[in-house]
Parts: sequence; structure tokens; C-alpha cells
Amino acid sequence: MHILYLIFVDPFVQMAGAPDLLVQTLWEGLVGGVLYALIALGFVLIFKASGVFNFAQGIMMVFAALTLVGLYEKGVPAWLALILAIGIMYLLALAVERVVLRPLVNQPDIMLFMATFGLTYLLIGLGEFVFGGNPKEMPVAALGLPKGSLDFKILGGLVSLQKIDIAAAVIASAMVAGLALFFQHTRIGRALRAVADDHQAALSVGISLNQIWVIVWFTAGIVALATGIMWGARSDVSFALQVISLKALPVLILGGFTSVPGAIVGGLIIGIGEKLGEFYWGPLVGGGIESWLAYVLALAFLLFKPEGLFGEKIIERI
Amino acid sequence: MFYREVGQFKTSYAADQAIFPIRQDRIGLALILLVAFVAIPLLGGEFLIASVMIPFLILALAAIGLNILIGYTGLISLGTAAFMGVGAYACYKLSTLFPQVNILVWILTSGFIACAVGVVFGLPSLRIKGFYLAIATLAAQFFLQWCFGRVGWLYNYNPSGAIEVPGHSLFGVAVTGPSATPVTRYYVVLCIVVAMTWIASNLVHGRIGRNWMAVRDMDIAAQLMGIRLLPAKLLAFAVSSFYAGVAGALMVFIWLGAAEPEAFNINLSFLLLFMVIIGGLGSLLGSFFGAALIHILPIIVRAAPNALGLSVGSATVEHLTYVITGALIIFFLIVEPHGLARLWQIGKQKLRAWPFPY
Amino acid sequence: MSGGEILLDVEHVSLAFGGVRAINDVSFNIARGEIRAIIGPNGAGKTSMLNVINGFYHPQHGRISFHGKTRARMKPYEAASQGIARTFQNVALFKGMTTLDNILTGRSLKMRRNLFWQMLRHGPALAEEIEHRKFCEEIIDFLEIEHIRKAPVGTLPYGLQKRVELGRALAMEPTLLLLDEPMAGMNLEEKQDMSRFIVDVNQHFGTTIALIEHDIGVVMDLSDRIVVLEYGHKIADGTPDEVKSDQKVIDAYLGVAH
Amino acid sequence: MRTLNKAALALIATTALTASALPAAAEDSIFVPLFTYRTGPFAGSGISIADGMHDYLSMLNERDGGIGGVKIAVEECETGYDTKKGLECYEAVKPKHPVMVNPWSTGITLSLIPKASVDKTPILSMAYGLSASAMGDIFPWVFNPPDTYWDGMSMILKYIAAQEGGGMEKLKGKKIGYIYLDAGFGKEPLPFLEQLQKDYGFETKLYPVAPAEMQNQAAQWLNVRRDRPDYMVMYGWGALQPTAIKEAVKINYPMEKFLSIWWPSEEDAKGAGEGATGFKTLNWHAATANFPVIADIQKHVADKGKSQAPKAEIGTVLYNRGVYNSMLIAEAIRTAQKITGKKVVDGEDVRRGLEGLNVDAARLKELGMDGFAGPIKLTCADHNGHRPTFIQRFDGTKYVKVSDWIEPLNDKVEPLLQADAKAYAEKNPSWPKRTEACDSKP
Repeated sequence: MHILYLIFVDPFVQMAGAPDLLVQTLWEGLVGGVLYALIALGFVLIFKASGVFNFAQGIMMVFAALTLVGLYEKGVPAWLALILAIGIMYLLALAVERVVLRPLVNQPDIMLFMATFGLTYLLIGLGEFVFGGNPKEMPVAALGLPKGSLDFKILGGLVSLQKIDIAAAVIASAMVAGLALFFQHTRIGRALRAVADDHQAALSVGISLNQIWVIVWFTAGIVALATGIMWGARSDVSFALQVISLKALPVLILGGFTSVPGAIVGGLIIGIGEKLGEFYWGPLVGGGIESWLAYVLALAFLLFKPEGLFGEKIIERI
Repeated sequence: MFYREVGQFKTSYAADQAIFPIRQDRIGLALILLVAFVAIPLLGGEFLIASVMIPFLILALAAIGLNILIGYTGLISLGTAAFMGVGAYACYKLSTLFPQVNILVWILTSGFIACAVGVVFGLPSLRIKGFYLAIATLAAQFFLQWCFGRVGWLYNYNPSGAIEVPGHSLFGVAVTGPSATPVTRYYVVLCIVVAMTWIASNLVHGRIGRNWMAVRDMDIAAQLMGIRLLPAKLLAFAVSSFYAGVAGALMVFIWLGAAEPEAFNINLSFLLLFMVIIGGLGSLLGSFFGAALIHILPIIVRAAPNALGLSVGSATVEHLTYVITGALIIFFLIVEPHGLARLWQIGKQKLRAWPFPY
Repeated sequence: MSGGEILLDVEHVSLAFGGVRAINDVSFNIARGEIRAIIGPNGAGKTSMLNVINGFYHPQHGRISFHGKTRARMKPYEAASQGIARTFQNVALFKGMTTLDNILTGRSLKMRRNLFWQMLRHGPALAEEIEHRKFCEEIIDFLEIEHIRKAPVGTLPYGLQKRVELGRALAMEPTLLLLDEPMAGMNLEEKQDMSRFIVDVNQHFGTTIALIEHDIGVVMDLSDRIVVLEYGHKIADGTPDEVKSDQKVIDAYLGVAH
Repeated sequence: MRTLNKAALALIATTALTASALPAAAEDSIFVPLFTYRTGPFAGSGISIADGMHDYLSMLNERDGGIGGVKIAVEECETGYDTKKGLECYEAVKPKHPVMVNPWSTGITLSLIPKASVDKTPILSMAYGLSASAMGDIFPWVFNPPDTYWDGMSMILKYIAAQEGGGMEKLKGKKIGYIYLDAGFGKEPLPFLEQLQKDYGFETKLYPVAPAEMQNQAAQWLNVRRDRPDYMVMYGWGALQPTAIKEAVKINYPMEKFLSIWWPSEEDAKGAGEGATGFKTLNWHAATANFPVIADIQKHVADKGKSQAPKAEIGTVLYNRGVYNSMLIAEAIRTAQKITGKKVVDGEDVRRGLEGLNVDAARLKELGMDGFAGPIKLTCADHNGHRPTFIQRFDGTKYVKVSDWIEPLNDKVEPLLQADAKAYAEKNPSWPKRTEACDSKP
């Protein structure tokens, strides 16, 4: 009985007892979720446009951030490093299209998936080779990002919001809005959606698939860079971040592989869910459950709704 | 000229149903076994045996397990390392609870425990497919790895949090622990791997293997042949996890000697996946090719600068290994998406036609 | 042959996907030993009907009796074990396997040796394998596909794939064989071959056949009885001659087509 | 193709040959392999240590022509902190007869411990690895000076008690948070903490951080906020440490009460900016470059471009840790030369050298390390030394010593070590009894 009390009652008593901590937990989960959502977003973009399950999205995040910080450490001014990093993401998109996608077009999905595995290794090796393997500090101030925190003495306690986290949320929202506008109102954006709906149809209206791929990988690269800056500011920039980026995968399960709103909502659910789980239920089993909670949540969810939150129901035809 | 089945007529279906119907293949297999059982232990240095062959064979065994799942049944798994871990921890528990029992018995038994755990995590495979299943298996990976670290009973509450392999001997010869010579350990691994490869080969060439492949190629049609999807998929999970479990037990008991939960981390799962894909999906031979490439290539890359008399920093070599591995994966996928096993077949086909290419 | 023992009885079956009604209160039966054709324009619910018969779809209303037994919801593999085999409109072969292996999967239900013997592949398991290989070889001979025995089916031309698929269904020794457009996309010669196989199967093995086909000429020649569907409704049922002269059929289908 | 197979075999054979052919060239040198990790998730800590170890030995070669006139053949092997690669490194260096190995990973150490006595290669796991291996009677081939993790914990607690104004009894009723890497190393102090908690009546709160989640600690620190421990103790490594310090700053945890075992570097603290001031760690050696030994490294190695270390790294905590590690290596070899009278010593000799290791104040002065670290003496029974350490405080840019030398609680540590060492030997029925003779008379 006691164990049931600990599982089903006690955590809620704690939540009610210290609402400031609950709010803080939700906020931390929200910020983590925003970052997961951004990684998932880059993934969804690529999956929609080229049908590639891009395992390397997480590594692209680290690679982009590492390029930025690495250049900065080599004495390049922050603004220039940012521009150069964006440029390198563009080159990467070009290279991926030319070297990986083009020769592998029409191969089964799993081959392209594996190719992005190869890309992952390549980027890790290359990134560490050029910039060294030691963790690097994100030049937050030089990039014009805020430091410090906003403290609110409310709810009988303290809720402390890091300015960098607020910035992350704002930038993420701006980015999502920007992407939405881009898709709705530009020629390229419409072309991208056309490709997502039907490759053949897109070809027949005279859009080069190759160009689309470059653009989409580049866009995903920029999203990766933004994510990398935000996460790098929270801890350090190193390839240890790669494991965290795997958390974007359960987000995708929740949100579906092709849904942008799904990626965002899924990210928030996973982010908040795992923080609540770790904070209120984790101590029951000795803590550290955050490493798997997201996956188990996603798995449980899958069993009931295999197509994801916003995915279309798949009717099997024979 | 030399590799040709012309003139080899089969007079019975039994001969035609054999796994190696062509005589030259059988000779080749005999030669490889001869090299593996005689030449390598006789001529190979300790490094070759302990750091190249033993890991290679163990990884190949795990890759065969994964190949049964991915290559034969079409179920992608990213949790192989965790199932290896289950085998390793099960073997540790069993062998410390009952130290007097023959260690080989426990290594095989731990395969069955991994098998049971694998079936549990295979249950969702009926409802979810493809990449979704791949991500779902990550739940097994992270959850099991957490258990290895958190459930003290599993590692006998050792203060180090690791499992340490006690010495065990077989017919008076030490097979685990420090006093086991590399050659002994090599023979133990080799015998198990050869036997289990033979069994896997029997399975995939018979009814069960055909059922798996039917599920892989067209699950709807498979059902119409009377194949029940859940049992077929669960059997694939079970057999696959059994192989992973035995490989995991061997990894700790014969190869590493001690292990922390991190030994079974996600990177190992990924490496095994590479081996299967690069080697060739749905090919047992490919599992060996893949394991050889992924395990041995970095060793060669690391040894190359020394051998060439270049002085390159060890870190640089490591970075280059990553770059080269990554580039090779992409290269192989482009050149031959069906893996090294297919290259091998094409090679054989060429040889069959040689010296007249048409 | 009509008027013989009823093998399969479909009574008032209705099937809907969401709001779309695919089959609406259709009843008909198949007698043992006959060749029964189901025809109708595209979207008439023919394939859905076959899917209902072998358990892929579960009708919302109506009953189906096979061998005189009325069944509740049935899984496809249960249909298979009761002796219903099937080919598909778009070939559904196991593309990564050889012709022989494809046909051998048809024997899956007949093979009894357990995991243990399968692992050894000696003694009983091998004997069983050889025994079934012999049976499959007979089918291969019958369908005249000896030359592609060891070829991966993914590489075969369409006509041959259809033949292999028929072979795979035959390997199950079915009581009822459902053929979904077995001649779609074939040239005249291939159609003649296929027709010959169908008649032979029916006559030599005594297999009852339900057939969907668009080539009315073939249907009229082959079948004993024909059921005509349109928009999920049954509009006619009878011998080829009866159907040919049915005004509703002429309006709905034949009149338009010819 | 058959030829392909042959080619593959030939390749393997060549590698195996080259691997075993190399040592022939280095007959009159002493081979010291250094297992390092400049890559992987822990590279942040690993690079400085690797540089320090490497540079000190290179300096001896450049300045003195080696040890006792014999050149030291140094070879780095990259482990990436991965046990499998570490074992591969071990097998790769084994044919070249290393006089000792420095695994620099608890996981690799655990795998190598049983091999040491068989291969006659001593293991020097400096302040990491298996704590119980301090017991020389059971682990004649394993050395872990100058302190075990249990010693470390006891010294941290002693310091906390002193801050509270007295002896260990002052800990009563205090709440101590323990944030640790959820792997072997971080978990090792748990039984010790449990014991002390009973003895002194304080309360511990555990905050494990999974290796995969090192950079994602928000939940742990929220727990800290809720539990409000009086002190926080950290056993971290790699990216865990900077992230933890940042999170601590974020929740406004009083940094003066945040203490760590000896692994954080300056870089780890700097990331958190001003807020990290006051953060404290244990240490047993200096964290500056103002010593003759460092000057010599600068002059003979760094200035000649033979060091991989950037200038700013020389003299930092972990660089100096590497230097100290290499000093122990060198002194063990020198002692071995003295005991055996041989110039070119082997693993067996160096094991004796390590057991006879006695670096006193005078010797430290000779080494140019006066004030760099305290003296250390190992014996056949004690392979650790259990040396006192001090607390250093981060002042915003560097660490400054802020306490006197603190002695570990030997009476608490010793019984646990003994029990643990015994348990280790018992769990391994074939564990060899010590047969190695002892040089130093007690």
C-alpha cells in the first residue's frame, strides 16, 4: 500500500506543497523540450522533403556549434564565425546532396538511413580533427545572447528563469514562425511542400529535386546551428551532446515523422514529461530515470497510437 | 575456370537442398575452418588472437543475431547491445551463484535469459513497424542499461559497480580469468561461433527462415500462407536475442574480463548495425564480413602510421578512424547497397565465367 | 457442377471503411469443384469481397460459412489453415527469395518439424524438407517454371511472377483458391497459358476456384457461374449465359465496355 | 573472390607482424605506454592529463637522456575512455614489454587487474580504479596512490566538519548531497557514505547522473533545490563537471559549500563565469606553473615544439596531475634501477620499484617539485599511501589552496578496504595468493 501511496499520491502532494518548484520543473522541461523539438524539427524537414530518416541531425547540431565555437576560439570574431558556420552548413548540404543523396536516390529507405549513420561518423571525426576534442565554451556574450536570470518571488518561493533559456524559447518560436511563413509564402517553400506531397508532381512542374534537397538540408543545418548554440550555452559544446540529441527520436515517435506541429508538441511533451518524471518519481527508484523515460513514454504511446499525434492513420491496402 | 559447377550433377533433392551445393564452396569452407582452427592458433601472435580474432568472432556472433532480426525478418533493432548486456549479467549472476557448474553451460543458459527479455521487448513489433520499431528498441537499450547500473543484485553489490569475471576452467584448462591463454579462449569462442553459425544457417535455410523472409518481404502475403506474424516475429526476436546474449556473455567472460554497464552502450548497438548493413542484410557470411570490416579496419588504420614510420598523434589517428569509417559506410552503400556479401557473390559469378566474361 | 455441395456461403455481407460502403448486403455461394467468377467495374468491391473471404477485412454485417461452418471474426492465417489460398492483383511475392523458396513457403502449414529439428536440419527435418521439395517440384513442373527455380523472384518478368504466385498458392493444396485478376497485364499468349493452368488446377486437383477477372471473354469461357457486382451491390448471379443476357449487367458493365 | 580473402588475411597478418616487430628496434630503452583519451565524451578531462604525462617523460628524455641513462620509449594509445579500445591498446603494447600501464579509466583498470599478475605488468591507476587495490597483499601488481576515492570522501567530510567548527561530530543532523557519475567510479563511495552516515548521524541525498545525460542535469539540480542540502559533494568526470557547476550557479546554490573530488579543471569552472567563484575541490599538488620542473618542461619540451599542449594549459590542475603521474612512473623506474642494479628494467622490477617508492621532501626538491606536492611512500602492504590532501578554491580564474593538509580517516577507510579486497579475492576462487617477495623491510 505504501508503495502505491508513494507512486500515486505523494508526488502530487509534493507538487501542491511547493508550487514554485512545480513551476520551475515545468519551465526546465519546457526549455529542454524546445531544444528536443528543434532537433526533431530539422529531422522532419528532411524527412518530408527527401524521405530520408536523417540520423545525423543530432550530429549536425554539434558540428554546427563546434564550427562556430572552434572558429571563435581561433580568433575569428563571433559575428563572422556565425556567418562562416552558416556557410559551412551550406557547403555541408551541397556535399550531402552531391555525395550521398544523388548516388543513393531510389535506394530503399534503410540504405539512406545507414548513409546518414556514415555521415554521423564522418562529421564526428572531421569536427574533432579540425577543432580538437576538448569541450568548448559557447561565447554567449559575444553572440549577443543574454546572461543571468530573471527571478520571480512568487508562489511562496522562487521561480528563476535563465535569460538564455528565455532567448532559446523566443528564438525557437521565431524560427518555427519563420519556417511556416517560408513554406506558405515563398516559391521555394511551396515547391518544398509539393515535393513532400508528390515527387513526380513536383518534377513535372519543373522543380529540380536536387536543389530542393540542398535547400532543405541547409535549412535543417541552420536549425541545427541554432539548437547547437542554445544547448551549447547551457552546458558545453562537445560530441558528448550527441547522446542527448538522440532524445529527438522519441519526440518523433510522438509527433510523427512528417508533422512540424507534431515535432513541437512532441518535444514539449517529452521535455516536460521526463523532467516531471525524474523530479517527482525518479527518487523512488534511485534517480537517473531520465535516460530512458522518454523512450518508454514514446513506446507506451506507440502501442496505443502507432501513427503518432498528428500523423495520418495508415490504412493498409492490398 | 576453377570455380564452376559444370559437371557437378545432383542426383537427389537432398544434395540440391544442401547449404553449399557447389563443391568449390565446400572446399573453401573447409579451408577457412582449417585456417581458423589450425593456422591462426599456430602462427598468429597474441595480439592477432586476443585483440583481433576473439573480438571479431564475438562481434560476428552478435551481428548474426541482429541479422536474423533485421536482415531476415525485416525488424530494425537499435537495442542489440542491451541484449548482449542481459546475457553478460545473467551469466555473471549464474556463475557466481553456482560457481561449480561448467561455465559453458551458463554462457548458453544466459542466452536463454536474453531470449526471454528479447521476447518481451519484441512484443510491440506486431503493432509498430520500420523506423518506429527502431526507436522503440531504443527504449530497451536505455532501460536495460540503466538496470545494469541500478539494480545492485545484478552486479552482486560490488563497490566498483562492475562485474568481474572469476576464473573458470573446463577439463582442467582455464577458459576465463587471467590465466586462460588467448589460444584457449580463442578456441572456446571459435567452437561456439562455428556451432551457432551452423545452427543459424540451418534455421534460415529451412521452414523457419523462409517464414521470416516471407514476413520481411510481404507480411500480408505471409499471413495468407498461414504464417502467424506475432509468433514469427517473436521467434526472430528470441533467436536474435539468444545470439546477442551468448555474444554478450562471451564478450565479458572471454574478451573483456570485467565490464561496466557502459560496455553495452548505444554505440555498440550502432556498430553492430553497421556490421550487418555493410556486410549484407540477410546474409550470414555478410555478418562476418561486416564484423571484420568494422572491427579490423580501425585496428589497421591505427597501426598504419606506425608501420609506415609516420608519427601521428594517437588522437589524430582516432579522428581519422572515424572519418574513414564514416566515409567507407557511405562508399559501400553507394557502390554496393546489398553489402559485402553481394560483392562476394558478384566476385564468384565473375570467377565462374572467367576467363570468358560472357 | 453447380448445384453441388456448397463450399462457401456468403450471406448478406456489408463492409464499410469509415463512411464509404465497399460492399452492401451481398449474398452468393460457391459450390465445391466449380470455377466461380466475380466481375464488375472498377471499384465494385470485388477485391474487398476476396479480402472478406480470407479474413483481411471483417464485415460489419452478414455471415460467411465455409465447409458449412459459420465463422466469427477470422484471421488470415486461420483462413489459410482451413484451406483458402489466394493470389493478388498486384503480385505479392516474397521478392528477396527464390522461386523455389516462395513456393516452399506455401508448404509452411504442412511442415511439422519443430525448432529443435530445424536447428539441426538433419534427420526428420531434412526428410520433411525433401518430401516437400518433391511436392513443389511437381508444381514447378506443372507450371513449367523449372528454368527459374533458383532465380530471385524480384528479377523475373511480370508474367512469370504471376505464375510463381499461382504456384505458391497451389503449394498450400487449397480447397478454395482465390485468384485476383490472374491475367492482368498479360499478353494473349500468357493469358492462354494461365487459362490452361486454371482449368487444369480445377480439373486435376479438384480445387474450387473463385476468380476476379476483367477479360470478359476469358471469364465466360472459364467459369461455371458468375456473380456481378456494381458499387458494392450484387446485380446478377448465374451461369455465363444467364449473366450475358441479364439486362442490368448489360447496362452496367457489358454495355459500357463493349 | 578467394583472392580477396587471402588479401584480408595477409592484411591481418601484416598488422599482427608490425605490431610485434616494433620493439626489436628499442632494445635499450624502457617502454612506457600511456593510455590516453583525447577523443570521446571525456576528452575534456583527458587531453590535459595526456599532455602532462607525455611532457614530463619527454622532458626527462630531453634533459637527462632518460632515466639512469636509459631513454624512455613513450607511446600513446588512444582509448577514448572505452574499455574495449583500452584492452586493444593493452594487447597492442604487450609484445613490447611495457614496464607498467596507466589505464586512466576505471573500466579499463578493472579489466586489466586480473591480467597484471599473469603478464607481469604492474598497473598504476593514480587515484582512480579499484579502491581495494590499495591492499598490496592481495593486489601485488596494482597501485593506486596517493589516495582512494574513499580517502577523498573522508577528507571532504572532514573539511565540511571543520567548516562547521569542529570534528566529525559536527556533521550530525547535516544534509549532504552527493552528485555523481552513475558509473563504477561515482558509485564506489556509496557504501562508504552509508557507513559514515551511520557513524556520524548525517543524512545523504543522492543525485546520480547517467553517462548519457551528463549535459542534461536540470532535474538533478531541481532536486537539490527541493532538498536544500547543507553541502554538495561531486564525483564527476568529463562534461558532467562543467554542467553541474553551471546548474549549481543557476539555482543559486552557495558555491562555497559545493565541493568536489579532485577531477574538475579550471575550464570546468570557468564556463559558469563569475558565479563559480568559491567552488572547491580536493587536490594534492599545485595548480600553477611556478616550479622548476614546469620550467624545465617549458624549456626542453614546449619551447622546442615537442608538446601538444597549448601554452595556457601548462601548469593547470589536470596538466600538473599528468606531470605528477609521470613523476611517479619515473621515480618507480629509478627505484627499480636502484634495487636491481639493472639499467633496463622490466615490469617485474618496476613492480618492486613501486613498492619501494619513497619520494620524500628532499627528493621532491631535487626533482624541482619543492612544494609541488607532499612526500609519498609506498610499501608492500600499502599500495596507496593515503596521503593528506588540501582544499582548493576557485577564485574566478584559477584554483587557490585554502586549507591545510587534511589527513584521511584511515580508521574508517582501512576496514572497508580490507573487507572489499577480501571479497574481491573470494569472488574469484582462482585469485592467486601473493607470492612476490618484498624488498623493503618493514
